[in-house]
Amino acid sequence: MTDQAPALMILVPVFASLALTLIGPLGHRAAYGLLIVSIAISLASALATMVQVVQTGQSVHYRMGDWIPPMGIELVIDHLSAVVLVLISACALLTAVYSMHTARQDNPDRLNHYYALFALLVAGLLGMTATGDVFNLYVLLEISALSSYGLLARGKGKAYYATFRYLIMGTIGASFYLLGVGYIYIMTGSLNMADLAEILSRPELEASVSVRIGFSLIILGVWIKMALFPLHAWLPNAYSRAGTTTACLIAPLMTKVSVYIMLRIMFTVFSADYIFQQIAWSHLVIYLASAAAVLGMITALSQRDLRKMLTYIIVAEIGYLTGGAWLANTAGYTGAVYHILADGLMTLCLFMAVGAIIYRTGQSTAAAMQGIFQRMPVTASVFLIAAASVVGIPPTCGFFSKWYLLQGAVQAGAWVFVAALIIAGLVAAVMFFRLLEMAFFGRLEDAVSENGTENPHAVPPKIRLEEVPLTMLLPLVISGAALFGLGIYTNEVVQYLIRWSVPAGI
Amino acid sequence: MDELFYFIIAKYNYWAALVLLFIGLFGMIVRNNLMKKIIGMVIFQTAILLFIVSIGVKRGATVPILKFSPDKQPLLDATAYANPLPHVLILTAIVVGVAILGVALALLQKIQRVHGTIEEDEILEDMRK
Amino acid sequence: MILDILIILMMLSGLLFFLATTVGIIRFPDFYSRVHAAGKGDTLSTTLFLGGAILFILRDFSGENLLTAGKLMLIVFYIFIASPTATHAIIDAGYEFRVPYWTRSSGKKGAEGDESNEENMDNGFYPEDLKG
Amino acid sequence: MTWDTSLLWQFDILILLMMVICAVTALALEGLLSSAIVTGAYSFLICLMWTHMMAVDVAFTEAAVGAAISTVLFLGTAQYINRWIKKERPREQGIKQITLVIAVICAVMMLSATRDLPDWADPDSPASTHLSPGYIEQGYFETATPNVVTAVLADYRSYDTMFEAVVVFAAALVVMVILRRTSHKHRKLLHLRPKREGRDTILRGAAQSIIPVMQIFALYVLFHGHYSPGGGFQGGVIFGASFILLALCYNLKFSMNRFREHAVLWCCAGGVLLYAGIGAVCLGLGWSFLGYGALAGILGVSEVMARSHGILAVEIGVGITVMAVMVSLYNDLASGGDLEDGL
Amino acid sequence: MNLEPFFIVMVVAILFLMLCNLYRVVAGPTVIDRMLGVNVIGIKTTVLIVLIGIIDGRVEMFIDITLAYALLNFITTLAAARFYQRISQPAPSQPEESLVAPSAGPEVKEAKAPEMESDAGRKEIP
Repeated sequence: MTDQAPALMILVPVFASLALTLIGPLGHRAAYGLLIVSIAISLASALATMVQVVQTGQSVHYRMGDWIPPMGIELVIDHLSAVVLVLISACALLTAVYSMHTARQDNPDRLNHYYALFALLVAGLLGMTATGDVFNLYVLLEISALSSYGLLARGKGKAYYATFRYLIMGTIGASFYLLGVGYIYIMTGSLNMADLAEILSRPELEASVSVRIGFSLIILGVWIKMALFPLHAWLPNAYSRAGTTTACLIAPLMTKVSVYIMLRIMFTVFSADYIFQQIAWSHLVIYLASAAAVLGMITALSQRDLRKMLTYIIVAEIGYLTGGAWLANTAGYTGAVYHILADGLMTLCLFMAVGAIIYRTGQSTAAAMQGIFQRMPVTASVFLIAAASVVGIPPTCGFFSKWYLLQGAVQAGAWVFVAALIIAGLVAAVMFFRLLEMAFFGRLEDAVSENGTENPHAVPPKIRLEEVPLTMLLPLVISGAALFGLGIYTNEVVQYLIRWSVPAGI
Repeated sequence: MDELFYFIIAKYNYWAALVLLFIGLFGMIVRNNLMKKIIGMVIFQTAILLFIVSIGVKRGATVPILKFSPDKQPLLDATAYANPLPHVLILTAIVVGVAILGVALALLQKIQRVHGTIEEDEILEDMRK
Repeated sequence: MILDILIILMMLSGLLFFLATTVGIIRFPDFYSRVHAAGKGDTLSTTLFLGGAILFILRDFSGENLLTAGKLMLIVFYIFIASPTATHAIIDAGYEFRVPYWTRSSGKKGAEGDESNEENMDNGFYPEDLKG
Repeated sequence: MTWDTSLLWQFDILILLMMVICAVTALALEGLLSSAIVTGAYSFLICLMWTHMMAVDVAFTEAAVGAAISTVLFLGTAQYINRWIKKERPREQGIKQITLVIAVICAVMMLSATRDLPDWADPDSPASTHLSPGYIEQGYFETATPNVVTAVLADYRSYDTMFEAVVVFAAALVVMVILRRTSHKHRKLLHLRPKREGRDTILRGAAQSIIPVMQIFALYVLFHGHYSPGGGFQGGVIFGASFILLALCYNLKFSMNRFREHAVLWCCAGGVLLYAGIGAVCLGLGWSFLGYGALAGILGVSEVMARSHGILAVEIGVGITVMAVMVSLYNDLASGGDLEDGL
Repeated sequence: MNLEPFFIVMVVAILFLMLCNLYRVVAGPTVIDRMLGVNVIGIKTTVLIVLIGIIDGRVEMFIDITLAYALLNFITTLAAARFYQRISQPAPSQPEESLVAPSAGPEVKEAKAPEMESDAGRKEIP
């Protein structure tokens, strides 16, 4: 069955979503179980594929409908996509387990349809990562976008307008992508990534303006989708109004997969040589990335709402990733790919922790953090780990990814990016220090006194453990542990997975 | 002059598609009314589809459905048929467009119910409250 | 040869009716007369055109062409049903909305000539909702 | 320098001119309903354009969608929104102007770069010489389907098409999740349709004569997709349109009695399930996903014919899904989500 | 006799008439006038597709599109007519604008309801 794993990974969630649509009468437990089982199968397939890729050292090809590639569509799973596939299915599985209580809370009705969209989104993301065909990527991009519109619109009262703006921006992004594919198709006549790479490397196309326009349009479309700095305005609004489960699913994955698409287009369809020698925009992009990192973090610092703060951290992290990818050297590329993993996990971890806090305290402002260490020690510790990872403190994986990025930036002589990385790290440190101070030392009375019922002579209230239910705590702890684990096994991850995917020419 | 005429005749399809594209983009970005944004989106998408379908045109070619000679043998001359691949892509893209249109209209109805308006600036004002 | 001339004649007369429809749609002063022009002229000229097409297809007679001609006749038949129905529905809506109709006296309210009259009707008389 | 006049560039330029007029009008008009209707005219023109570009399958889809679905969805939504844009022009925001300037620069650059693209209708362009001859020349021998578009759509690129069906399914689901209310406690926005028994006779008579033909035609389009333009999507839209017509001539309740709510949902998912299920059967038989050749053993035919039958089966799946989704979209959007009374 | 030039002339002539009809679509003045214009353009489209098919020489491939138009074209017109029949009824005692607005109240409450239920932990803060 291993040779069918690439197809199963994508199809099982599709089947699950069809079934979830129809099993409404069976109740939410059946839906929850079915969702978890299907995503677990996906994860198992992704892991099996990754093992196969690592063992053979070659990419796995799966021909849809048994057609030979340029004619038919094939799935190509190399080291890079194997890693991202495992990341997606693992994050989705953790979120699915986590969703037991929060999803019901956010969706008093139509929970099974919500879960069906959840499964479709996962299928779309996995499909985007696995495909080897540029048009197929567009279709899957739209599937994941459509299902995320549905998920985001289930958020709090005014989420509809935020979702609408996301829809408009998402459609512009996807349409630019499609137009870029059209330009490239005119000049090459092919849609298969490997075939395109072969044709585009011919000397007569290197100077072609149309190919260049096609490349720019695709990259622009992907940037809109991943909310790179000047194009990021839709993201914080859409994500911060979403329900907890939705935020935990979409925030870590959507933007990371877009970054993955950017890497795929840059280095698989085009080549490092073409991008860094022929087009030579990298300075401009690195400036954008630096601006994204610094301004994203500073805006995050100025937010009072926890969820909004985290969404601006995503904007900043996108800056790191884009910068790393455009540094044009091995360390930068390694840093970017490693940071996809690290950032996916730590964003998931942060959103889950904040979701847990919101679930217990019912509020999402920074004041909700008061005395969290006393009331919810496990959640708070995991939050601490994730914060350490965002700031970049050694045993966590965030440190290593930043280390690689810094190394790459120094090698490339991109001092702006070096400065941006350091400043952003410091700003993040300040921000989390403020929060954690509240969490450690903020007393529960402070929270009470805000309600105007302060009584200085009152006996300090008895501290109660108010941890969230086990289904929420377990994924939280696992993701926190994964941040440590990934940090400890950095060498292995880089050596067995990422180093293999470094493209030729950088 | 002849050169220019030839240039116009040979490229006008791309020009028209790009002009429509930017008209649609204008509607999506600049218009204040959300319904206008949706209409701009429809125009924008169709312009891209027009661009891609026009790739498939070949001079003197017929529809990409095989012709048969009287003795039931297919005539397999690739230059006699239009390129089928862009048609396939666009069929899929039209379907995607309808799907997005439906979702956008549903969101529009909800926005009207929640905010009482579909003008962007009024909605922003309402959200600030 | 005679068939060819017949085809040309049918299509030319079809074009003539299309022209009449167009003139009617552009120049008639009120909604009802415009619908009248469109409903009648278009149905007739479509029939003439498609009739010409049927004759053209049947010029070289074969089973396949007969099928195509049959489909074309079906099209003519359904345009004959659908087009007047649509016209009916649309005029019903206008009537229920009390769209004003043109009379000699309402025409005289404006300045001389049809044009200004039409303008007059355009700007003044229609309910706001219908202009949306 | 030779130009083949058989392509009728005058024709194209006229249509494109009209399309630009329509696009500008649709964006400029103050009434939203008018804009929606002008968009309908735009759809007719683009269908003509595609017919002239010999993209009959695409034109067919546009005909079905543009003539029956999009405008009806717009009109259904128009019941529940303000139908006028604000008279006073809002202050243009600075960021929008910057975006506009960037867009204009991009437009000029892209227009000037068209010199680099191959001439229109050039038979020697890379797009026409790389992959497509393969599809045209081998397609018939590998799938026994004369309509190359159907063969590519449902066999060579059937994985795409499956996700196309999933996209429409997702759209129905998303609209349901956003709009549909389970409780009926909300006051309806517009009052119920007045009793007009006598005056609807003409419409109902027309509908009674057209709807059966429409449904038979839809099935014909679906099953004849191998030999003529058409296929699952077009057939599904036409079939769905017949229910919309029913709802328009009678009322929503009437059409929902014919095609009930849960049946719509089952069909939405069932069509995709049929499609993906066939793929999974192939996978189970040891072939790749959607490798219809695997069905040869079950059906007792040659591999090529098995592919042909596989194409038909997945087209039926697409047709079922699309039909149900179009009905579902109409039901939700035209009734504002409460499924009480549509247009 | 080769009729192809004649058909080409017909096609271009019909297109010019269509351009004239577009005036009614663009200028209005009412929505149903525009609707009428669109309907007429639709019928001309039907004829044009058949003529293009004849010029191409494979009219049987184009007929289905025309049949689809013949069957579907009046759905849009019918929908617009229905729409106007609906809003032309005397509105019950309020202007039309406010017919839409009132539901904003319950809707917001509905959307906020889940938040209110989520206070399982909040009660326990002393």
